[in-house]
Amino acid sequence: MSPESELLSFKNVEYTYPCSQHPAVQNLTLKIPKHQRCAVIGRNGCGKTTLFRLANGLYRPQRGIIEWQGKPLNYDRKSLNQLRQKVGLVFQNPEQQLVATTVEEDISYGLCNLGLPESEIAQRVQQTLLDFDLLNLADAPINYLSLGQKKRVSIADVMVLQPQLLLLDEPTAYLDPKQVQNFRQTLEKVYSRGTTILLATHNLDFVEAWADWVFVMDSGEIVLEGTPETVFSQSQQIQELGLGVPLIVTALNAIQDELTLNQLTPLSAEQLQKIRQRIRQL
Amino acid sequence: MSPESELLSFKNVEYTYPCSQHPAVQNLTLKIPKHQRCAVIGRNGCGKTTLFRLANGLYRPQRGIIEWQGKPLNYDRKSLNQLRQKVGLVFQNPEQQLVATTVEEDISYGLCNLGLPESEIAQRVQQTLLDFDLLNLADAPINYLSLGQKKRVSIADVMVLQPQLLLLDEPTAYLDPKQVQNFRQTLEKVYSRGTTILLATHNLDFVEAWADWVFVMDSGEIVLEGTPETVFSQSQQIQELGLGVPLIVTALNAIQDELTLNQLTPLSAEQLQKIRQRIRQL
Amino acid sequence: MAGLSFYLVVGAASPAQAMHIMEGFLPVGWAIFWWVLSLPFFVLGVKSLTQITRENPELKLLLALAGAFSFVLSALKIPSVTGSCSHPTGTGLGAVLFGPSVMAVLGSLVLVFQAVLLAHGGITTLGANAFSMAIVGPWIAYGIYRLCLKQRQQKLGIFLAATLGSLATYIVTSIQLALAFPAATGGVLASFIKFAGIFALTQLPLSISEGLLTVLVWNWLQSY
Amino acid sequence: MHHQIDSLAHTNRLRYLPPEHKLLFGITLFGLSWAASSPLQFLITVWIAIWIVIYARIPASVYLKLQAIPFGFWLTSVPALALGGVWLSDVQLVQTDIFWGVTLGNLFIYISQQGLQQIAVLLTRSLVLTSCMYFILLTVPFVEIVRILNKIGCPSLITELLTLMYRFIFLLTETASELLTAQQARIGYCNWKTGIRSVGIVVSQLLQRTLENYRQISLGLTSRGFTGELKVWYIRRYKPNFRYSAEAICGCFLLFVNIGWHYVTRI
Repeated sequence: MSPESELLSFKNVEYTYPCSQHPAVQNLTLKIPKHQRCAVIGRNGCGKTTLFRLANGLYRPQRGIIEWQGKPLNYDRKSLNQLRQKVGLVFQNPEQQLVATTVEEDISYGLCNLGLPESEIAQRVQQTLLDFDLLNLADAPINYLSLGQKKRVSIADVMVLQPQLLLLDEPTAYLDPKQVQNFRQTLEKVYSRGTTILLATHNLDFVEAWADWVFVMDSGEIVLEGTPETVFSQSQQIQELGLGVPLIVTALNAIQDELTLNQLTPLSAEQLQKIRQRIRQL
Repeated sequence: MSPESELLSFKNVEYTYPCSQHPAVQNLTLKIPKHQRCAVIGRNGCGKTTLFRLANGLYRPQRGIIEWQGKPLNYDRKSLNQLRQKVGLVFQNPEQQLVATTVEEDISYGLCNLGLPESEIAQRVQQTLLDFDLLNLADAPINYLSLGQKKRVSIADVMVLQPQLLLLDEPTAYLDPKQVQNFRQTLEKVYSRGTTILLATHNLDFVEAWADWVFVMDSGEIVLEGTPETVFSQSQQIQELGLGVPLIVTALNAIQDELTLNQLTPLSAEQLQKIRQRIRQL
Repeated sequence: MAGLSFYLVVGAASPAQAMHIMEGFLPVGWAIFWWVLSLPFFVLGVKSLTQITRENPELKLLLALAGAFSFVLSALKIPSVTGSCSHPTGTGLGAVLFGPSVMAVLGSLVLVFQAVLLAHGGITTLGANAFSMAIVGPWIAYGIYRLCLKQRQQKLGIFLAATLGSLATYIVTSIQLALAFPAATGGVLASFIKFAGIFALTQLPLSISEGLLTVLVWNWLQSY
Repeated sequence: MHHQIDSLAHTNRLRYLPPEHKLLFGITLFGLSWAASSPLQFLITVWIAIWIVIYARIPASVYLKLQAIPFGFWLTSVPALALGGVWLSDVQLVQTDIFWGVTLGNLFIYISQQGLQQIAVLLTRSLVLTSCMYFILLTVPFVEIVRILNKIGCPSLITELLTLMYRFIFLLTETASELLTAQQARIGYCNWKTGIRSVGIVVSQLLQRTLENYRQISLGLTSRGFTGELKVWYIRRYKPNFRYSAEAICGCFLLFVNIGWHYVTRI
């Protein structure tokens, strides 16, 4: 990977929480490739959230370097504000990010912090409301929204700043299947505008179907990375990490085994690929 | 179904929240069969949580009857206390259920409320700690537990009262795959002791693999019920409800289609069943 | 809003236990008088808070959370020793944790929300209510706590601060009502005895409950 | 009842009238009602009820329940205002004030005429003024009141605190009600002893959540570029309505004339 194609890179980063004895991430090295759909998987407590907060400049690593497009991060207020425009972070719990009273006000909050002229704020808020299908909720009070709607607002809040990298922490938890589907459409819209996406999730089937690149984290380190195909084909290692394998991988393996057992011809690689495509479209 | 085999039944139950214009559940009729693994699925806001709270006597229906083993519920304090011993409710978010400072204290909370003699409390807490593999955490402060451990404690909290029916609201959200696996083992232990289980979840694959009986809820009503096979075979209706179909069902259908398309013999019902078994074991 | 348990049902269910002077209860002269009396405390509080938050803007969040916390606390029903239920004022704990000058602002804002969200209290009577609940109550609680701390009686201090702080609030309320409605004979004093008598029946046990509750919370805070 | 007022303020039929108009109308009514005589106060109460129940479509049952709050407070004060007591030897002093009375040992307990008058005056006044307050609370959402406060030069610290508190009140209420429900499900309120213990637990848990929330929310705000101020932008979407404005202005004018006439004739 050439350095130009890396958006954000971590080199041997270590971070320990103030009251903790053990580092939450250590020896963390990863490169987030430009314009890709990336996913981080790993057990709870493996350091995913810490990784995101380091990437957003909320925490400062005790060791190692974090670079944005090849330049190490500065931690003065001005550079941090610039970084946070480029790297948008959506928290796991939307309640912790929404502060204003109405949807429109909340979306405008980040822009007002930048001190933009009012006409530009108006124009960008309007566009974002439209993009995220929130126009009819513009004036609605945040307190009365459903969880799915709050989630949508919290993504809109961040996307209105037009970040180049969007970080999403556990975005599909508590969403129902229909909401997950809507969320995927939202994500596709964001991606199609040239935004790089990195999300953390436990939903392996989602990762299998959506991601271009997968990072596997364990005890604060990246232990495996690659395309979903390569990562999930290491089923033994993945199992040992306590992660399990996407159901679809299991299913296709089971079918192959069953066919072999019945002395039928197993499916060809090409056929498997077709089946996979078919399932993803559903 | 004979009346003796029903644990809890709802007949045309309607409940509207104080501040709401629309009923959260209406015309709700269902029977929870004894000693079965039951699951409720449905979109967010379809009334699952309300159903659970009605079953636990936390809300009183404005219309309709709820019966425990054929007898209508009474809403005086004494009967409610008895009901709540028989019907244990585990909340969606363990953070909001755990109340004491240490695991042991938290498990004893319900028993202390019953005013049992100290020796019995001690004995039952010990047994529960043992059953749920929490002995080495007995003295641990709740705040420092992992999410999976908190979930385990929240189930132990309720199971210490030895309920006949265990209700679990969205128990797998935010759990990682390994934690989900552990949770299933815990659930199996509870079930093997003769407890009937009813859980609400968005994880359709979990339902497909685990449940004996599935209720599908929509806008406060039960719209479909049956074994997972029958329910998920109604794929069109399920899709229309915004629920999606378990991935495994989709996968097997896709394979059949692909095989037919390539003019190969599709798999027999027997073979499909075998594949399903195989996947569930993984 | 779904999910609100009936445990938080307040107001209409227990009008007899309303703890603030309702809208329209005070004649215009007295309403203005209490506004004028409370305003300097409020303004001083705002001034000192503006100073503090300018240096440390994130404190605004903490203050707002503290205010929200005491609002929710005041909407909580606590079982009273007489068997009925009522609502804690939270002034004691607030005064000990944040100091009385901050409480003058936070307490007043909490009163605004109690009027807006629960219809407890009112707009014209806000001055009078702020004086009893956000000014006198916290100062008395704080003073008592300090006094007991000097005697190295922290637990007792917490208990007395919460109990007497809450009681002081009701006594001031009684005085306010007595001043507005002096009895035909015996004047203000007779009227005060009557109002205080009515409040004492419901509020004395409640104040003791609140004292006990605050000690429980304090113990927990210490162990955490 | 909790937060019901707030949710109605967002859904009522007068929501899209300019909030300044509604506020001005409410405040004018406050002033006029205070000056008005009891019968007129009663008339104004009815007029506001029409605005609230018919124009704003607030359910009548809800509005009646809200009106029960001042009524209940009034009821509790009735004994204090109406009853008086003197030593038997002093009965002469209050002779003119006695409406009805009994002797209890050395004490004479009586119903005071002045007290009864006060009670009557108080009833209409508290009803009409609470009605004025309810008109504002039920038709103007809180956020709009804060925006107006901001415009008329209220210190930004106050408006920011109000905005943040409003949001956090909902957050903590949700947590508190979840905790209470969970305790109830585990039989936490079966007698006074368990009850006070359970509430103690809720309060301390709530305090802990509050601190935890503080940490998370301050991170959340920082990640969105918190600069120390809470500035937001919004569009005004209000439409004045001629018919409502006309009724409000004419009504207030008539009241003003009537009250003014009343005072003039008294002089």
